Amino acid sequence: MAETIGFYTLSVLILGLAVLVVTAKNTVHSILFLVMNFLCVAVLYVVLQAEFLAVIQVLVYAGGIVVLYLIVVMLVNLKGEAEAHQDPRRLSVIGLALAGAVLLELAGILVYSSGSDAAVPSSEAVASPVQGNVEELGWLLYTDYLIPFEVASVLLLVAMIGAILLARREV
Amino acid sequence: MTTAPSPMFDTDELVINMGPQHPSTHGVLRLVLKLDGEKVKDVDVVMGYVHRGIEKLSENRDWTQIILLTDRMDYVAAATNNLGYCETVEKLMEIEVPRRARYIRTILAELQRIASHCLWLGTHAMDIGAMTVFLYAFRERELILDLFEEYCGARLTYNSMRVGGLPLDIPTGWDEKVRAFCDVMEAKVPEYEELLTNNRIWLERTRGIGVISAEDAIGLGLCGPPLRGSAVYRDVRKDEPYAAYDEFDFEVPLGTRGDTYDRYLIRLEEFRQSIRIIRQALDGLPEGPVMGKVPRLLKPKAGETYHAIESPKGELGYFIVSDGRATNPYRFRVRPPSFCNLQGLRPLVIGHLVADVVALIGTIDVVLGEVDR
Amino acid sequence: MIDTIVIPLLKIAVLVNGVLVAVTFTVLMERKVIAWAQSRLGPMRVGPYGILQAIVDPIKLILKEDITPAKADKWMFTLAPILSLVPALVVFAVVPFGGDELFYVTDINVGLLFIIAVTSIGVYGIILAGWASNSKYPLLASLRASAQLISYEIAVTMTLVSVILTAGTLSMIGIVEAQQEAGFWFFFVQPVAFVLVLIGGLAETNRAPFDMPEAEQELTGGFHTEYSGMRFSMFFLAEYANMLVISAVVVVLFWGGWLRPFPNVAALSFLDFIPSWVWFFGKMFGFLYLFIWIRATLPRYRYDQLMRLGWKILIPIAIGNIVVTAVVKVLL
Amino acid sequence: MMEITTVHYTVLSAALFSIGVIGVLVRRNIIIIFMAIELMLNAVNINLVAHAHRLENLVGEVFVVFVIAVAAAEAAVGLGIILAFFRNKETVNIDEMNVMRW
Repeated sequence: MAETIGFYTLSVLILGLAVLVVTAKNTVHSILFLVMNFLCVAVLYVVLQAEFLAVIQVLVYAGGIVVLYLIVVMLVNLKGEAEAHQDPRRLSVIGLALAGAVLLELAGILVYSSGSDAAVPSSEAVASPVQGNVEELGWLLYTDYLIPFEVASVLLLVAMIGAILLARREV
Repeated sequence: MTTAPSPMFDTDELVINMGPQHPSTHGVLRLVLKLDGEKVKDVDVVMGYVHRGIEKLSENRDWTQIILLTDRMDYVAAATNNLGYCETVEKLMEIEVPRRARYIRTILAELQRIASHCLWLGTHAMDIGAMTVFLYAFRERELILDLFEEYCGARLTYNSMRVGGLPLDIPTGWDEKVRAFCDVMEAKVPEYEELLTNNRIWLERTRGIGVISAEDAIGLGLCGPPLRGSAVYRDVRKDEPYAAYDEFDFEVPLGTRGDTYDRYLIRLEEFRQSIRIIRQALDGLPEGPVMGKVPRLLKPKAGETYHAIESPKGELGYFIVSDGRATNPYRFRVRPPSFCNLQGLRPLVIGHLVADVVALIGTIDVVLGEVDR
Repeated sequence: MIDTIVIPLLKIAVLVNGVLVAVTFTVLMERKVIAWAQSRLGPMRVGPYGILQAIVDPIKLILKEDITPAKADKWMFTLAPILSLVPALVVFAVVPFGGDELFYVTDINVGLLFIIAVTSIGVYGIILAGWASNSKYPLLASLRASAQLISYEIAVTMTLVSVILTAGTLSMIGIVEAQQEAGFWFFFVQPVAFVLVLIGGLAETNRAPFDMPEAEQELTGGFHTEYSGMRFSMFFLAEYANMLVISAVVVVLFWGGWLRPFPNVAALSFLDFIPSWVWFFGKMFGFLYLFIWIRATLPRYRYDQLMRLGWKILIPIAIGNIVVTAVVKVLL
Repeated sequence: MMEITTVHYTVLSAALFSIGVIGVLVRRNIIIIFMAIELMLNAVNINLVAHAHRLENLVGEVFVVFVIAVAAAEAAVGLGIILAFFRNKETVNIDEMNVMRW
């Protein structure tokens, strides 16, 4: 029962905040809603027993990435309405319709798939020599997924260098 | 290509009004800083917020009344202002000042220099964030104010000299107290140095900040420690001795690089030199009157004169014209060292960061009462 | 029911109140210690030796008029101090003040990461305060603050990795227990990390010599220039609560938390009569004193020098420290 | 009320994803569009974590770690581009970003 109430509360919060992110007039308000959204998602992760991810969500998303957005918004120093100019070729109605179509499609897939596999397939037990969420995750990252992990770190390095080059004042 | 109006956004330049009410502009100086990020691209120095018209007022006061107006110029070094004015009038009227009076004047001027530098050191360190030095320096300044209070009854605006000499002889035992103060001060200067001179953060904040070459310093008309920091040997006490300075032995510290750190070292060395001068003056203090032969009604002959002394801030000069008929000056003009040094602020500040601006205001040591008069 | 809801709630209530009271007394302690360092007396009028000043100060702040600038963004302006205070208080949930279960609210298996994550939220309070004030000095200060906090967060987090490697756990209690098993405080094996965390902690709490975001002499108070009354006092509380957090974290990570010195040397067991929480608070007090002492002594860094220190000195040392720790750990 | 199953999480994820899609398609402020993309990434993450929970297999969570890393990289480079663009054209309106070089 508690889980049900918790889930619905969180869902309402997450979706409501997401709508606010997309609709807010002021970019800074939008960013703040995004942070709250991420915090709610982190709580959702805790419910799903992924504590490590919850903390990473807060640390990287809320504490890192979104701060970057905030700094950029302050540097860019928007004065007027950023959306003053509209490309005449842009058709927002069609955009909305497309988004609706995406939602329908996802719902369709969902209904289709939830009918087919009602039974949870028993997971092949991963032979993990360690206990606990964090430890197992670490084990997986450093054994089976070592190469993707290294690739991700190289990606981050490249992104860092790229960002520095892009943001440099005089090229 | 773009159809949107361009002034939709701010340009990169940020204009900030630093002052007139800002904790570290040392009074009511106003700086209009044009910033690029944190870097200062240009600065307008705006002053005049405490302009009281002292020069014009003086043209309607008699010669003795002007002394207490001079107190209000550099209000942290009032005795030096008195000294400069009295000596100018004495030069104009060709009055001989007794030797004892000249000695005591020297002691007062040097005590005043220490007091002024204490205030400078405290606020300068405070601007850079070292707040303990501020209270240490004020603790010693308090001792000097006590000495002045005992001598003339006032703690800030002393009105301590008269044309032709001094209003009072020193109180009994005062010279011993000054001697004791010298001992205290000598012990305290290393205390300041311990907190700052070799402090890494202090070095990083002051070394190479606000460098000015000797030519530029002369060109801008800088004087006092900012000029000597750029290795220009100029000290009115040595070049054109006044009071009793020609009878004492002291050195004029010079900088080498012309940066904020050098100016800091110079002022610290001046603490020691001032103590040295005071000790010599106390040792050789002659007996005799403290007031020369001066007519009841001061009424100089028609003429004009300029006389400069070395105030703690730099060369303080008075230019006085007398028409020979009235009991007040026909024209009274001050060359204030703070004002001239403030000229140097703009070239010093451009290219530095906002945080350096406060350090640079501190390093040129301006008193706004003297800048605006 | 009692075990899962009532007792934790009680603990939280006691903890929050305790932290707030501790903060007011930390402010008093700071005023007193700095005063003594500067040959002054500090507050002396309220109560014996000014002790009651700790109570009078908050009352004064609360009773003051609370001003919202006309051009400020009202919601953000109100939200910013809350955003900066709440994370500072939440962090205490995982700090073990003593060995017994009575002395901590919860023990989660990612305790240390939790602390890092939650403190990283605190930066929003500062950035939004500067932005919402709609004033130039606060805006400059908040830009400084955000850059400073982000870069020092990286340095501190990287340093903590080497401590986690040494301890082999992320749980705060686990870290202290690891020190008990090892028989020595981690300060003795990770002195470099200790110094880095201390410097980074000073920078993250905006304490001197890294108090650029609120430099009175440059930015007239920085991000809280436009604040007054209750909302200002929340920033104030947050700053000192963060100071307590950093001291507590340093004590847990490097100084054995609630353990006595050399916890497995039997010759020192006569020290065991001192309860564990006394050890903890004693060590915390020592670090608070150190922070205050540093503030009274050192001038302020300049913003670019601070960034250079963070990126070019602290982060490389932290990475080197991780490598050395990992190598030693594998070799042993 | 019924018990919360993975389907619920999937629906939540789909809804969140759609909101993100709407944001990308409708808004013209590029920073908001970036944030909408972050929303979509989060929707995917919720899905992954929910299924990892159901299957009791941590591989899903490993994927989330990678998604977060990619999101960080994307934010850094993307915001760098926005800054560079803003410096040259003084706009964050995506409808005006219609050139590949300037």
